[in-house]
Amino acid sequence: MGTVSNNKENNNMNSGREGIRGWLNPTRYGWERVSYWLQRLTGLFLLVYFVGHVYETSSLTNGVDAWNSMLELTQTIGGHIFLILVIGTSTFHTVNGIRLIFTESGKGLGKPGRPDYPYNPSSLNYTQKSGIWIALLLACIAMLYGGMVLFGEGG
Amino acid sequence: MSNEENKKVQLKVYRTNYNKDDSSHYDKFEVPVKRWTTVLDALLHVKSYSDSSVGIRYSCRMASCGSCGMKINGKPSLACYTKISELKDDVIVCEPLPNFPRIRDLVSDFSQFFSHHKNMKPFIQNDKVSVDIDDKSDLVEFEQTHEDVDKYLQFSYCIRCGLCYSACPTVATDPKFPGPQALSQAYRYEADGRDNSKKTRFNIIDERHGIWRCHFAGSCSVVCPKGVDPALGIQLLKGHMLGLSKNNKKISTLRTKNNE
Amino acid sequence: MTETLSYDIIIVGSGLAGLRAAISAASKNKNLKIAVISKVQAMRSHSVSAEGGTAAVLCENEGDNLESHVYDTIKGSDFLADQDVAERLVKKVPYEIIQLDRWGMPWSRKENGGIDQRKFGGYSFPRATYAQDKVGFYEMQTLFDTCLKYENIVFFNEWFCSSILHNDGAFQGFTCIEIKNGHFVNVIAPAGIICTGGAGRIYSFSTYAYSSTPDGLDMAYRAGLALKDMEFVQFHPTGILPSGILITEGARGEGGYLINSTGERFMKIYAGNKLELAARDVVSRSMITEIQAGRGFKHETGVDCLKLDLRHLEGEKIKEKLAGIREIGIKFSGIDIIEEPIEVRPVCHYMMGGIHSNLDGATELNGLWVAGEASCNSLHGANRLGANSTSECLVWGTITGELAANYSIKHRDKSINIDNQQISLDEKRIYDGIFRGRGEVNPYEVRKELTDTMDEKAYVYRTESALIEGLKKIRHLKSLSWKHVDDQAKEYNTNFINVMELDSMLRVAEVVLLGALNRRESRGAHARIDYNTRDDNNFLKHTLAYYNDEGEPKMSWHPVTFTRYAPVERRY
Amino acid sequence: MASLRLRESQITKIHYLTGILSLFAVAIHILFRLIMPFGQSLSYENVVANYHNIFYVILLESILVLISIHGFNGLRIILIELKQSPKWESTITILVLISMIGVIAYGTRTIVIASGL
Ligand SMILES: Cc1cc2nc3c(=O)[nH]c(=O)nc-3n(C[C@H](O)[C@H](O)[C@H](O)COP(=O)(O)OP(=O)(O)OC[C@H]3O[C@@H](n4cnc5c(N)ncnc54)[C@H](O)[C@@H]3O)c2cc1C
Ligand code: HEM
Ligand code: SF4
Ligand code: F3S
Ligand code: FES
Repeated sequence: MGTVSNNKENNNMNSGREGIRGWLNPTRYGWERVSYWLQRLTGLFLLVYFVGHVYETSSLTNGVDAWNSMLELTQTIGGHIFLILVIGTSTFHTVNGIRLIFTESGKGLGKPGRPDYPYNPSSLNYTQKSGIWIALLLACIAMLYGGMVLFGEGG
Repeated sequence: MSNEENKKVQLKVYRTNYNKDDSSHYDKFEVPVKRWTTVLDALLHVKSYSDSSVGIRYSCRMASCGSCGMKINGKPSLACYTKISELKDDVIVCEPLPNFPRIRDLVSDFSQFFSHHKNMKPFIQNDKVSVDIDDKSDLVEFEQTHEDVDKYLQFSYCIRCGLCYSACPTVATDPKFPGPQALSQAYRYEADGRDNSKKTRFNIIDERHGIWRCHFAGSCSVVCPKGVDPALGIQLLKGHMLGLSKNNKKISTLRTKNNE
Repeated sequence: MTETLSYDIIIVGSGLAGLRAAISAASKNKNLKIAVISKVQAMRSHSVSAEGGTAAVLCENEGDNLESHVYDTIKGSDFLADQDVAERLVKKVPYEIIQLDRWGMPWSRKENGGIDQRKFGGYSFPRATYAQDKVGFYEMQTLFDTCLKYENIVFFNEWFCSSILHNDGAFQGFTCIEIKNGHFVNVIAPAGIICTGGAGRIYSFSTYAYSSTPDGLDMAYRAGLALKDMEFVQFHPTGILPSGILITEGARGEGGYLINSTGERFMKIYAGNKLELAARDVVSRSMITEIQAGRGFKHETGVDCLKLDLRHLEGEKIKEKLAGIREIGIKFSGIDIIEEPIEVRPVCHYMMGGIHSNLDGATELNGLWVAGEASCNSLHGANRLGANSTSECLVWGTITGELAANYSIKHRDKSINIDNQQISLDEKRIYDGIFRGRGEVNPYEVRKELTDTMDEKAYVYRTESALIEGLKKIRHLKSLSWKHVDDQAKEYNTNFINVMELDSMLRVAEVVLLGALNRRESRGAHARIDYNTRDDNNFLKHTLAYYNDEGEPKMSWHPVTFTRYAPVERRY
Repeated sequence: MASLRLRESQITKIHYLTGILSLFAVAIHILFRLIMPFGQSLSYENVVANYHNIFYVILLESILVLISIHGFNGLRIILIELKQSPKWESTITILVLISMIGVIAYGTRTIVIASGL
């Protein structure tokens, strides 16, 4: 099959795509969208941290002084806040990531069946939503705990 | 009730004509509304009595043809399926569907959307039973139980309105991604026992811009007006493709006539 | 010079009939280039709204038989059906049902895994094959998806056909407007099939999609082809208020009751045996009689109505078999049919009439066929039985597709010399007459008045005086200076299309009224208060209307074909 | 080259697998630091001492590899969804691969030197 359409003069047509703004705004369409957005953001953040961390540890190779001066850089208020963020994001990313591995393999989403009006899509069920909430909750707890450890010890 | 009699709302309609380099703007119209007035009714009222040049696409006015998708107060919706009284707002903003090229005013171009659908080979393929009946004197249908039908029925009721396509964050940046509509149709045919094509659709969607570009943002299922739940179909399909869950469909065979 | 595109077969309309014809022609020969032109995107055609079922004899070993379906159809038609046509339908439709199943149609199933059927009005056996209550939608989807298999089918989405090109009694092609950019293009081919569907939008209170306007009928009419039996308009008993959206007959087929304001199942007075499942014309008349006797309800819009009660069906059954209308009820009427009876009123639903064609769907032009609701091969006579229309679309889609393919192969090498004068005349009519017309009256108001007039004057019961008033009104509207298009843009100009549609509505509405006026009897869906019996001596014949450039349509008659069944009185 | 190209489904499997495995690896990594007071865990001596435990070295190396694969593939996913053209995509793939190998190599260098292998 083909479709006939005359595209000659439609070159200037607006593509209408939301572009990057489409995923920058997670406030529409519910919790699953928030989860999608946070998973990305935390993933990217962790990648940045990870590369930084590999660089940080490389100071080991330059002896104890280099290591200590690197440590000093991180033992600041800012550094601690950054670390707490790492703890939070990694907790969220991990917990939610495990949830996603299950859901994206079709587990825990319910079975297809006759939809009854008003439609409640079974893939947006409360097990899934609570998975997201739990990930958020655990991330908060981990951050609190991390904060206590970091700031508690004379930071 | 009496103050409802003469209730009016303001309709803000996105206007532009891309071929004319019109700069886009919003036109405002006052329309009278009743309890049952839909956004489509209101737009047609505008078209009949205020400004006949408003571009809209519409046909069935009963949410079964999929023509009238647009963004209403920020959310992709069917105009004929959205009652003004439900919106609980005195200003109704109508904009074209995001993620579709725009033709004029509220009308968008669906050609790419349709071609994604077509790429899924959305038809029954079966190498055991001839899909086209050759011998018209021997008419037997496939045997399918209620359970067999339920496996795909839900995905069958996609009216191709494109709302899911306009809500999906991946589609927003990746035009090569087939989108929730096409992918859920791929699942619809995969789940149908009458189809026994092994892996042809898997090969089509196991691409760089294929099914793995869905990250279960779920927005498609949030906006779908027909309960299709494309997100579900897509994740189930992924499970089958990863080999983590089995496609437990029963391959249907033709009924034998004398077992009735 | 306008642009010209050349194909082997052109199908106008992408409803059930059009898509079925496309597949039939495409599978006949892979080298035939087939154009499917539709003024809406292919899948948006009105056929998606069909709800209830498709009639076919599938269970011969459970007591059904072909002959019974033939007879039910003819009886339903009030003996105005051409009997050979009914026989052909019944013989061919089982194949269509099974073929759809092989193509992926989600038919509802019986426990044993076979295709299930439900009761429908006017049939002596449960014969409506169904898929929940979204039959037309699923059929459209199955056919459309199957079309995608064929590389030789090309869709012209959102192209509006305006006229038929013909020469020497032979079809040549169509003139079209590409809606997206306003281009005027000729599409030519040796063979064509018109599948433009019904025209129920000439009524205000109507179950039809907004796209169901008579432009297809009008196109044939202006090309000199006859419109047949246009006075027979079916009013479906159960349209909801205020939108006119349909509650399928399947709701009564599953056991729904019609009740009046005293809570009585009044159909027992009018059709003691079949009750709510009598033929549609009978039920609709009974409803209007009840309302006139003061036993109706008042809807909050002030319109009289009755109620359809489904509460005694179990919620689960409704959710399984009538999910779509439950949704419609909740959404468009604010009523959940599981909990409350729903207000309904007879509503314009089907046009038995259409473009005059023979048993094969061939028209009076060589190389041009019609299929589906646009055609009148006289299958439905004076009243169609529910579920017989989708059957018709499928059967004659297949037949005409095949015939057109054969014809096209035979005439392939003959070059088509199109008559440029015809094209320029048409361009003048459209662009000078309509697009750049200088009318002052708002065409949308004219359309509203036209459809309201039809609602009022040519509804379930008709009288001479009302019909004459209606005719006067239509002619008055026609003479007003309404021909103009405010929106002068080329791109996606729906204002322009709306006015083109109105132009055709005015002509076709006139034919409906004239036919109704001339038929001084009551038969099937055409009920005259002043001639309230069937008159087989004078009117057992079809009405034909031919276009006349200068004035009134030329009306004539056409005989009915009988094979085996002599007319008897109809009782349900 | 073409034959070397993995199907996206395989890449996805790797992505999930590296995600899960790094969870365990990282968990042990952090546990190691929690068995002693946090402040001491970071002292040069303690850290270098850890590096002389062969199991810990293997652990660190696998964390390095797993997370690099997972993280940079994640970055690749995001980037190819942003813009589509053969050129952009191959650039992205190559850049991501290079960065991944780079980070692994750089980290491995630290491990090798610190552990005195
Ligand atoms: C609400 C409702 C429910 C129904 N339920 C049933 C049922 O249960 N069972 C049953 O048997 N029947 C039913 N019917 C009747 C049946 O649906 C129709 O008769 C049938 O669908 C008509 O199909 P069609 O292919 O002839 O035309 P349509 O589906 O009406 O399609 C017409 C096509 O022609 C195109 N077209 C029209 N004019 C032009 C033009 N000028 N240029 C280009 N293209 C044009 C349109 O775009 C469209 O694609 C129902 C009807 C209604 C209104
Ligand atoms: C420790 C356990 C981890 C698990 C279980 C895990 C799981 C996942 C999963 C399942 C995804 C895919 C989400 C999707 O398809 O939408 C993902 C994406 C991603 N992860 Fe991880 N991850 C983990 C750790 C990390 C770490 C440490 C990093 C940083 C280096 C990281 C970086 C990323 C990135 C950048 C993405 C891409 C985001 C996207 O695809 O939307 N992950 N992770
Ligand atoms: S899946 Fe739903 S939202 Fe998407 S096109 Fe189909 S009906 Fe519309
Ligand atoms: S919104 Fe898009 S990301 Fe997936 S779940 Fe739906 S397709
Ligand atoms: S007009 Fe058909 S879906 Fe809205």
